[in-house]
Amino acid sequence: MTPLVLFYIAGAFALGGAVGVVGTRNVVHAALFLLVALMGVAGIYLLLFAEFLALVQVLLYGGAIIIVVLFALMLTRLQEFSSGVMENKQWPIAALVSLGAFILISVAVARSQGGAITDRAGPGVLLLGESLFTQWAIPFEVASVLLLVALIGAIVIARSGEGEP
Amino acid sequence: MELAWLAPALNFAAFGVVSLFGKYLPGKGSFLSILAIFGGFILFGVVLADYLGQKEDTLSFSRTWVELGVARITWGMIIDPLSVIMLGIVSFVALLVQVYSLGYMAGQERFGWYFAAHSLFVAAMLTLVLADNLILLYIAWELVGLGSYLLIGFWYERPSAAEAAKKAFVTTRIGDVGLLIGILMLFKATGTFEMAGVFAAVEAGHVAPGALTWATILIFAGAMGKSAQFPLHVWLPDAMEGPTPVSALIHAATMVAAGVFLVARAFPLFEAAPDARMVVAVIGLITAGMGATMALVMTDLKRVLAYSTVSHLGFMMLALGAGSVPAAIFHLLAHAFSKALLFLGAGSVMHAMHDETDIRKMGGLRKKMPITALTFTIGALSLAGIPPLSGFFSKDEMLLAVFDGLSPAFLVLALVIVLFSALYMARLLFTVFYGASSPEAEHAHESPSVMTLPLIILAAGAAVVGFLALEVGGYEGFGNFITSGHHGFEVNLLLTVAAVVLALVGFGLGYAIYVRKALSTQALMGQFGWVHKLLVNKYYMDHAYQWAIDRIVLVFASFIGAFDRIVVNDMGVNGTAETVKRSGFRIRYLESGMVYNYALAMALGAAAVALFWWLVIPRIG
Amino acid sequence: MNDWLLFLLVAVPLVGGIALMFFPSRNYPLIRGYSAAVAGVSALLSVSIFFAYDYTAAGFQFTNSFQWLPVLGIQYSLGVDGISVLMVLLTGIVFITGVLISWNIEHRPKDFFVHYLLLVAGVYGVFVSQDLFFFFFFYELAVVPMYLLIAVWGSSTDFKTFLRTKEYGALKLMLYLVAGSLLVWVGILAVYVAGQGDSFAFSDLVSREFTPGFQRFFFPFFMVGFGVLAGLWPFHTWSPDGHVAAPTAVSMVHAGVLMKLGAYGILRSMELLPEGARDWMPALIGLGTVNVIYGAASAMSQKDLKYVVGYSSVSHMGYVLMGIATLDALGVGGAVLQMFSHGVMTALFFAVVGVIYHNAHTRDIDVLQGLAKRVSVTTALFVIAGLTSLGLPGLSGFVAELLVFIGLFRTYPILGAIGVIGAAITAVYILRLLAKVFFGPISERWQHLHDASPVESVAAGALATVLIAVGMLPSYFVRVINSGVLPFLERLTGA
Amino acid sequence: MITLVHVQVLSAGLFCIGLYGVLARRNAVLVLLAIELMLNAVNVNLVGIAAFVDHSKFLGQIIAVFVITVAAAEVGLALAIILRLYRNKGTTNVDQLNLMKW
Repeated sequence: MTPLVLFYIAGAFALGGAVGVVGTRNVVHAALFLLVALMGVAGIYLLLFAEFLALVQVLLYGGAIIIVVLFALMLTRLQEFSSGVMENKQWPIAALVSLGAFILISVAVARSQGGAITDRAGPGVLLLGESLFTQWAIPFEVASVLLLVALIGAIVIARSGEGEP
Repeated sequence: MELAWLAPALNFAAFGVVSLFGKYLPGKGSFLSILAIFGGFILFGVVLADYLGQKEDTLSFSRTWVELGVARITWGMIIDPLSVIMLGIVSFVALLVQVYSLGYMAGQERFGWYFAAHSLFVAAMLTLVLADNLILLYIAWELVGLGSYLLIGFWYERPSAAEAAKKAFVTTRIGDVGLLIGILMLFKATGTFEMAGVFAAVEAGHVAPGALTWATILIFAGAMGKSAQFPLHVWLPDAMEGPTPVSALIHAATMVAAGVFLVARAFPLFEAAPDARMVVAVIGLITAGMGATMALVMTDLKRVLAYSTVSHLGFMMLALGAGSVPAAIFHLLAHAFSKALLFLGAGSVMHAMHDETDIRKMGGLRKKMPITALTFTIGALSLAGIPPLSGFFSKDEMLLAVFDGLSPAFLVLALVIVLFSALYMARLLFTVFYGASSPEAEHAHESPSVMTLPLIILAAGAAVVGFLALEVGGYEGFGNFITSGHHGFEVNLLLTVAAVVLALVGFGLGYAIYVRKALSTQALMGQFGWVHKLLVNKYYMDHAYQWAIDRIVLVFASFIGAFDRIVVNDMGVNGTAETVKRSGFRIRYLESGMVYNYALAMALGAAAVALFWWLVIPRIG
Repeated sequence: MNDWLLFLLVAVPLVGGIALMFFPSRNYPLIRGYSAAVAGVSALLSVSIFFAYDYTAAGFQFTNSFQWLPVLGIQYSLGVDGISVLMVLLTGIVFITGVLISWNIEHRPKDFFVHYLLLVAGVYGVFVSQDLFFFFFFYELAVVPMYLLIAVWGSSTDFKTFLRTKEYGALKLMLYLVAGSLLVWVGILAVYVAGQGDSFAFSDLVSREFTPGFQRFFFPFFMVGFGVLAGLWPFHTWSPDGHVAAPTAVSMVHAGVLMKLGAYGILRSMELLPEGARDWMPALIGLGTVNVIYGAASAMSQKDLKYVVGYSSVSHMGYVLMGIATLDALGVGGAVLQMFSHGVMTALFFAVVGVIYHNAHTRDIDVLQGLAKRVSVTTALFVIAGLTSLGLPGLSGFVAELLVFIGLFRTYPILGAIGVIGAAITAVYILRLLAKVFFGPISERWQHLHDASPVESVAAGALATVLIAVGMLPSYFVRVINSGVLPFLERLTGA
Repeated sequence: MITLVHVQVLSAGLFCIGLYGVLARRNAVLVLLAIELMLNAVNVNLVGIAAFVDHSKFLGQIIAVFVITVAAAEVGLALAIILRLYRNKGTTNVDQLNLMKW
């Protein structure tokens, strides 16, 4: 199978999952559709020589984020999510704007010189890890601090106050 | 001769000193004013003697006052027959009037201020007659107006006096607008304010005829204002609210003559613009006719004299329009003496009658105050044109000028006016001084000598100045003097006889009506009721002006005022603020609080920026 | 020494005002005396600058310059020419008389004088700055104290049909002046950037070439921006309302000096953008004509003394604008002299109106009547101001207006004629006012009215003396103006 | 062959679907999921650019790593906020949370 066919398959997963996310009425289904889309994206990563990112994508999104979302859904009342209109009043405009934006970006991309480039290449995980811990060490540490702060913040916000259920 | 500038300067100085320090001086400083004007009179003598000895046509000298770019404004004097004559008239009458005022104004509040204002007026008037350029003339012209304003409004506590002062200033100011515009038009055309330069340019034909005609008519507008010509004559009768000596000086002899003087001074312009001269003649005739007819019916002593003045000024303008400067100036001279005399006489009567001015309450005063009566009679006869008094000579010259210079219709009407002027003078004279003594006149008494002395001097003048017209021996006559020998007075016997006969008829008619009661005034009034009503109401011109001021000027002004407050301010300015406020109230509803609305706006904005960057920037960059 | 005169001129009221902040606020005589001393020194400085100015040598004199922010080309450079030196003199005169007129301020006099001194420092700064940045800076410095002075020490008046509070007047004035200054600031920045963006110095920018299109586009920013300040119709309404609300001394500075600042700004900006100015002059002269007639007609219909004087200022500023717009030596010279003359005259007007208001507690023309009987000094001073206003010869207004008229007749004769008619309308409303307020029988209510106090009489009398002196002997003033105006016009039309 | 255009169009598609989700959905959790889609679209783009044009070939991936990190933090916080909202307001519908208005 040529990479292009693989690309189309992965892209179909990604886009199909995405449509499912925004189309379904059931929130849990939406979360699962998101998982499908994310896996599609992971496939794309693989095709673009980003093995490490593909791995992170599967582990972090598939294993962590979706689970957290499902936990959150369980903590709120489920029946509210699966019934009634899930779109707000401006959804037609939103659809138009989205479509317009898509056309705009696509045309812009198609008119650019990027179409001629077919020469794909990747750095390999080794080089990525090296530079991440040398050249990008400080941003990396900052990101870890950010995660810590977000963690604490999430706990503080979500924790029950005095006398709350 | 160069000393002539001292005459106005002395009086300006007197004004300054008396107005500032008058209350610390003995006699409130009045003596300073009188000294100043006496100095002016002496200077007149000196200048006259010099002039006659020198035998030069004119002499002028000037000092620069303001110089900016091409415009040079100077203080300058011109000494020619016209200015010498005017210098004499002004200083002489002013001197007598001030002396008279010592008696008349005795005990008045603001006695010193009266003399200060008098000095200011005289100084301005002397500057006016001596000015050698149009701007200086205009300056003096305005200051004369100021002096008049201050003096008419001397008794400013009286609302009528305050009103009259305002009316006089505003009305003359309307004429002055024309004068200034005319002067500036001439400056634009000739590039100079010097009268000699302007006249030379006009004579050389450097000024377009159309512009010249308009400029000349506008200059005449100034003269119309000051000389109380129709339709700007309305201020003069009201100006009688001022003290009577003021009326004698300003509103009989000097300021009102300024217009005549101006036309005479600027006569080269009028000669070059025949249309403008025709305007002068027509306006003069209308004014003379209106003044004479209104003088027939007024019952206020001073107003009769005022309308008589209007009429005579109109006559002078008529003569100027006919092209005769000497006749007009000669009548100006004769009229100045006679009318100042009449006003001072009227003042003497009012002094005796406790400021009563209604002639119907007077009568038989001849016995109570003989000097006043005699001098008044001389003045009245002179103005009625009875020979051999001065008015006879001057009127004769004017009629001759009309005969020579204008169509016969003017002459016929002028003769009718001569008849009228004799009639109203007779009416005044007989009603006040002759006939039965009225009860109000019982306690009248002759005025003090400080007042009667000027009367006698003026009466003498009024009686004899007419003879100046005659050519006797080496003296070549007034006409030749004023025109430097170009235009002597002539005599047309037929015209003279006609004028005298008409004057006598008028006087006789007056005698018949008011002394012999051959004709009842009541019957006349009954017969010509509407005419009488028209005349008593001054041709309804005051009404018309009042209506115009109330309904047009003030309404326009309050319209603009309201427009400014309501449209410009409340709608424009506050409206802008209100619009911002209201639109803020409306626009805030765009802030729905719905987060996806904001997100949509963001998306649209981002798309707009992208489109702009992609489509617009490449084209304009 | 001469180089420092202008520096001192600005520094004395500025430092004086700041120092006054640290005075004890209860010691009224000290505060007054100190303020009068500062004003006196500054008036002496301005008089000496005026007479030390050498009119035979044209151009900017007493120049002095300090680098302030060289990166942007901003420097604190000072200098006066024949036009601004007259404005400096005017400011000095109005300054000292304003302090004297405010002698009896009872409400927080220290703060009043602090603001007043800062206001005057700003005005001085504008007239002597030769750098557009500082020009603008001082302009803004003048606006802020103005707002506070009106909002705190002003007076609110109920006109039956509408109400004018001091806060309204102050806010309106502030908004207008700031809006005007914004336009000016846009213009200044445009000129700065288009002129290579390396100098705010006036002398540098004048020599830069700007394209005709640029000039045409940006000149209106200056014209309208400064025009707002000069009372240009239809942006004039802040001025009468500001006067009605303002305390006496502020009205004096406002009408006497601040409005001149606008006309002065227009003159200066004409030099920056000569071609644009030439194209826009017909518009300016048209609006100036409207100012003259409209202001006079509005003044005629007013019932409040301050409104009358306020609208007459609008009318008289019309002559200034018309004169400037003639681009004729006589017209522009007359306009500059009119700026001076009107400044002194209107200061005198407001001083006298302030005295009347202080004593009678009303400015209503219908209520005041026959005052001349009781208050002769006040009356005499008001009459002098009124006669100047209607252009009576012998007083300064006549010379100025005459020169403007001559200039107009050389360029736009029809508008010149309208201008002359405007002067006649002025006569009508001034004389009506005199007849109503001062003449006629005095009513019972004013039998015990007080005349101006000695201090007030001296202050107003000094202003009247200036009016008479300039009216009698204008030649020195005209020569000084000439030395500024003629090179100005050469630069403007010779380009 | 896969070209950059393929990748970019895919990324655009994901992004715009996510955008629709953000703009059109009422439920806060669904909005959050749509945001995740958008973030992934960005990552796809970054990685694509890295693969095709970036000379060092890994800068885009590094930034994508950081994006994922931040996305994780964001999800955690956002879900905490949604829980909090649900407790306080009894709903997670964003159109009932319109306190921030006039």
